[in-house]
Amino acid sequence: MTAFKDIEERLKEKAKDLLEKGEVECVFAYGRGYDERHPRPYVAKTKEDAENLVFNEYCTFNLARYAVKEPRKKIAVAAKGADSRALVQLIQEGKLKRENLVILGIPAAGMVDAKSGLTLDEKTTGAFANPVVYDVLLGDKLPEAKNSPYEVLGELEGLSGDGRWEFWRKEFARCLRCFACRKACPMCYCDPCFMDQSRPRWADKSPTLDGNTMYHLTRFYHLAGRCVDCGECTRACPVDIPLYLFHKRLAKDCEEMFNQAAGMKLEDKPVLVDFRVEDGDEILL
Amino acid sequence: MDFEPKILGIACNWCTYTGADLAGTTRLKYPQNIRVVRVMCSSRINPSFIFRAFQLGADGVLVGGCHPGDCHYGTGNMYARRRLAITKKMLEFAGIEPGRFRVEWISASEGNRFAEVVGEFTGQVKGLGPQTKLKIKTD
Amino acid sequence: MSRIGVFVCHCGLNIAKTVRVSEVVEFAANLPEVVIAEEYRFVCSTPGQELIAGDIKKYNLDRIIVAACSPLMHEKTFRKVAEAAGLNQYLVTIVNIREQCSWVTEDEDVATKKAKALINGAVYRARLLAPLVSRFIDVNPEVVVVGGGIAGIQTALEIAAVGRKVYLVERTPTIGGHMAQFDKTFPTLDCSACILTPKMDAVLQNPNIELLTYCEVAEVKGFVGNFDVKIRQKARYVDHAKCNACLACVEKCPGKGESEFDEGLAKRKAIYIPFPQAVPQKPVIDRETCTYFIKGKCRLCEKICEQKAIDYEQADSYIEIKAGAIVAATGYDLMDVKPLAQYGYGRYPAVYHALEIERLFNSAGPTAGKVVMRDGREPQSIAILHCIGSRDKNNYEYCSRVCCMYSLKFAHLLKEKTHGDVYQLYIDMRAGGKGYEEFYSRLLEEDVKFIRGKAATVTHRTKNPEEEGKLIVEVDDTLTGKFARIPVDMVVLAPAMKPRADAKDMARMLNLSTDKYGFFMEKHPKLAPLSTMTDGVFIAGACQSPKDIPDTVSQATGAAAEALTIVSKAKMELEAATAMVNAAACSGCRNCVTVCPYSAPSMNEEKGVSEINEALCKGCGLCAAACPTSAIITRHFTNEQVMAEMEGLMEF
Amino acid sequence: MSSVITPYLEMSQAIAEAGGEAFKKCYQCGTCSGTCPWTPISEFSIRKLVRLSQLGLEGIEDLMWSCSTCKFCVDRCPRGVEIIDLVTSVRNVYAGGGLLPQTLRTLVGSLSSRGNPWSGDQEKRNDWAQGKYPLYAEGMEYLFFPCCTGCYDQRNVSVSRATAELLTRAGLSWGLAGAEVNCCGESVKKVGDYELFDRLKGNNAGIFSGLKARKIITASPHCHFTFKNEYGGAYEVIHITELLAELIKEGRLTPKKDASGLKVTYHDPCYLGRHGGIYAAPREIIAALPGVELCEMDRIREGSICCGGGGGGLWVERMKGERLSDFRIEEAMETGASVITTACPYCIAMIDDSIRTANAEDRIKLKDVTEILIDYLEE
Repeated sequence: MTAFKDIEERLKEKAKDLLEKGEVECVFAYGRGYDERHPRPYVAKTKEDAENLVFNEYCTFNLARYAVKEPRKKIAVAAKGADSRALVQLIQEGKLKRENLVILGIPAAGMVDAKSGLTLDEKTTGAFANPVVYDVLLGDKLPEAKNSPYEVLGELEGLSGDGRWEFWRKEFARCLRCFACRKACPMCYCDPCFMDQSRPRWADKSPTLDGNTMYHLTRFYHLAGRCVDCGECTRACPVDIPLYLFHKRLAKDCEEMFNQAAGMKLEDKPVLVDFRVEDGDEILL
Repeated sequence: MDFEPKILGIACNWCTYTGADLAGTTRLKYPQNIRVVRVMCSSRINPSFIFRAFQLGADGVLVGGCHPGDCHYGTGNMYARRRLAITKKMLEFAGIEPGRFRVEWISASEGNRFAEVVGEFTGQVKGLGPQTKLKIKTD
Repeated sequence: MSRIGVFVCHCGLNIAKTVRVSEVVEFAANLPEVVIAEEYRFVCSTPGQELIAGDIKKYNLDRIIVAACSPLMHEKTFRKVAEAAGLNQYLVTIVNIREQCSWVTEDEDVATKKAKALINGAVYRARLLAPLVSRFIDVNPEVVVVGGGIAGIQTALEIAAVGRKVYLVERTPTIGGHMAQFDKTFPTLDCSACILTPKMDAVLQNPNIELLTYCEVAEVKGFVGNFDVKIRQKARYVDHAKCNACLACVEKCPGKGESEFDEGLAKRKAIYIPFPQAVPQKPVIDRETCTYFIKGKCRLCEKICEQKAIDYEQADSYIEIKAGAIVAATGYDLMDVKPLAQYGYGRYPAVYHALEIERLFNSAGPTAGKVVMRDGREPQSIAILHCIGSRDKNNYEYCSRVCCMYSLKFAHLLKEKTHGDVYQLYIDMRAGGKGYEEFYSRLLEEDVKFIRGKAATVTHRTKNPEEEGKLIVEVDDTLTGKFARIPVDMVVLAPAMKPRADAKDMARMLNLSTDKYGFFMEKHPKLAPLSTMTDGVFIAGACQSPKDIPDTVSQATGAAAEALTIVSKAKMELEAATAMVNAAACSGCRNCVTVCPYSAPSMNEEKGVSEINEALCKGCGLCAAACPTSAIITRHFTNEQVMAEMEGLMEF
Repeated sequence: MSSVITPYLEMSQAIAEAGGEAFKKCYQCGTCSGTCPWTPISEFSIRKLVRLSQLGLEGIEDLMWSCSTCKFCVDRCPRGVEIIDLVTSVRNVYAGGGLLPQTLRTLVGSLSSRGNPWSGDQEKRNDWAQGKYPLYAEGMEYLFFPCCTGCYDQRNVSVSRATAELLTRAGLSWGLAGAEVNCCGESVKKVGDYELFDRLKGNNAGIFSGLKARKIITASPHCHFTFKNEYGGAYEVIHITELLAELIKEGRLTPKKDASGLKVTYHDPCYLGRHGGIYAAPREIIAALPGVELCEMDRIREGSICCGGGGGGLWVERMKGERLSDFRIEEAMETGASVITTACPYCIAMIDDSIRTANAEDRIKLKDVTEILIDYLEE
């Protein structure tokens, strides 16, 4: 495994090179925050800026979130496994163009959520160690996780229906409707979001259990077959709602029913705007 | 008094709604807990409609469309099938009894099938009792 | 605040027997925004309609709800009533309290309660309804017919006959199609050319038909009434405007190619017309076989041409046409039988396929109508093998429909021309058609040998001196259960008719669906056999399924009528309950663009939002449910309207 | 047979339930019987068998043992009727009723008691190898499974030896299946004894998985077919000709001896060709002999004619003039070839017998592809 420090060096080098040659207008990567544990997303526009780039285990942000706002510019994006899947998914959805992107792939294992101290792996989120699509790879490829990213669902799936509802009811009830989840999510690029609509008004404006439930269920649905399991929503949540569990479960369902995982292949179509005649009715049972 | 569930039906205009009419024309009897909303195609159904229906107090939701391959609009029900399959999985994972939601392909000539499905489904929902989890608490 | 009128129908006793109508009316009258609730024995009757019309005026109603039979029954009736009374027809709501209420229960309480719930739902929804205006668009008066075989010719002539302009697009240098290759037609044995060439000539003479030969459809855009069709005129290297059809060039040309029209049984020149009666009579140069194009030297045709019509520099050009309707009549291909090695086609020169033998029969064909084989012999015994590739899971599962009859025709002609022994090897003799069974019966009397069994193998492996020099057809004669070896001089195969090799490309251009083989799909197999899922595009002939000439001509005439129903109108009414995009709420996710089967939504790349072409929209709502931001409004079935109805229904 | 028939639908149903259901699709066109190599030389009509099954009529029992399951008719059938499944299910239904012919009883009896069809002693299964070759052990790359016929039938033993020698000379890591394995069961399945087949399969499959076999080389296309399609184990099944062709391509086996003037023809075994889809490999092996001329017969590859040994045919006595291999050697000799090669123990046994009964030994020699390869391997 390539050391984070080496990745950082290569990231700087590559960014400088791209900016100097004018191959991209800017490089989306990470810069220093108020301390080591809190790097921040950083956009390098000049080769001097590139000197400010950092990379360490706390660089958990999914920069696809920022890239999606620049569909027309030629940009470079630093992308770990899940981040690259987000880019692929956004390309599938026509939100980004492959030819406008230089993907700086970062194989990364042992990333750490600064807030919880948890390692990002198949038990939490961002199970993919290696980028699925990239132009440059800034480190050596890593072995992929051996365990299924869905094993973590076992506990919740083992509960009775009532038990699961109790679990989610409590979680939804705590939601402050701050929308940090959707702000952090690279796939939540809708502007406006359905929740901002007044016609129809899908839920009360103030955080009530019923409105929160509607918001989260609908958002989960909108991300079904699109969520790349980067975990940004969950890390962003100020009250620690484990949103990733629901997303994971729908990802698992999509893989089982439609044989497709989000953001894996450029030529795929998102599963819910696609169909196969042979899908079969058993999926409805 | 016995629990009489409220069941929302959402039926496509060309097949299931017409099939439901046929059930009437042939004077078939089935439980009247169902109230049917007519839409042009099962692909019009937004999964949020289903969540909404449960919030509005539906104890069960039955969606009807044309048989795959017979959609009036060609492929609408193919998309609907995927969407509604996800919806079903979502309800289940959220802890809502999956038996409260059912999708059936019923053609315009299957009046008896409509009556049969409604009968079966009503019985099933009755067995599950009132749906209180998603229903909006007014008090 | 809206002003709603509710009318509850007794439908004699159909409703009133189980629904307590007065109670329902009282209930309805007390619902918010309901101004008046009335009941009547038969609301659909003239007095019933007058009651509604009267109340609309009297109470200044802006919404009406009719609780009666199914909307599929009388929605149109009540919409007309409303329009006549000055109320927009889309402000009428029908509540189905008969088919889905009074007829499906015997319990009065239950039926009455359900009727109330249904009316409550309707009231909730009605408040949110909006008037919709039917819009009209101009219709291009012209028609494009693709394919110049008998189907296309017939369609073009019929349309031109009523004075409409037709563009007839044909990809080869002449019209006429497969029918022009035939000698006789079953079951009447009329000479094919005698009935076809007058029609070809009529096309040429008709001022309403613009004939575009050696042309291909390159692109189709737009929608019913407003198609933009781009046609590629392939380079002919002969300026047809100058050419006077003297054909001196053809005579002098030293180049030689295989005649496509004669199925490779004869040669043609490099500058050529496919056959003497070709329409137009003006030649084209085939680059592949032209000495000048191959070697850079020759130009004999140029030298001989007094009109200076030869133009080696000519390039493909494009013609843009506006059309109101399109008819696809692109025909079929004969299956390539070479891969079916057991029948020996391509291995034994004495094995022929159906179109080849047609050319041998034809007096204008390569043998001047004599049945002479490739080795110069006249066959004294011939086996005709049915179902080659048809009714066959390994190839084409369908019956090609015409082979039984043309095989009978071949048998007749072979008998007549060679006086030899003719065998028919068939599975089932399918002679359903006017005069067909009689024709079969006639052939039985003509001493043709019918063997019920599908030929298994054609081989040269002889077993005794009598078989020497012959081809042996091996078959289980299923009627005796005996294995038969039939020594013959000639074998004729009846291969499957299949879709054109490029049918899928054509389907994509015209937005047609195809069946699993590639034949164009009709909108409905029984009730709309000439229409397709794309409004304004019609199909005729063998591009839809294998077909004989009578059926093809009937379809072609029908397709002409279908096309005329569109182009005979100056304006066309569009579906009013269509979808639209609220641009402010669109996030540009493209879901709608991806899912719509009618290509109604498209992305405005500049604005980053999608737009719906309402002329293409059928109002199914597929896009609206795919829209994550609720930016798509499906008129008459908006999110709010549907959910309001749900709310009303769930209250009781 | 009575001239009046009454459909006996219970029998038809029983045949369908035994796996012959596809007969329902048949429209009696006669492609199968017109294609079947038995039709011209015997009273057997596969079409009639299908027809009788459709109606459950008697008379079927007189027809059912002729089919050698060569798959020619199945490939040609325009309705997609799985005729071999039908034949085996008819046999299953009737053999269950005790209608097994005497010769097949010997086959079934030997398989049941000794695990091989040749009444050979189980412990002598590997005697042919004379102790020269190792037994398969975990970690080896290939497990070689010589057909029972290659172990016990004298003519075929020499084929097994040639094969073993080639594997050794190519320097492969390989071992023999131990004496505890039994017949793959292909023939007995086709004879309709599903139960015995399952038993044989169970024993072999257990041994293979115990040995953790990864790649199994079969000498017989019948074993190849069965391991691949009926066993469903997690190993790769390779026919010896595929492997040899590959080894020649890689240069690990190079025939050097001059074969100029040698005219060879090749008979496609049905289970290697139509059942296994392998046509090129054996021809590539022959073509590798320096200077050899391959003289093809008229009916080859997908259109090859069966030797008659499949589907239990090896154990069925047939009248002279009703033996397919007799016709096959005539066809081979017509090509001018002096050697007929093939790649299946059953074909070897059948053709060897035909050459001897026709006293044609001086006109044509029979060689397995492995044998001819080893003959020309070194100068």
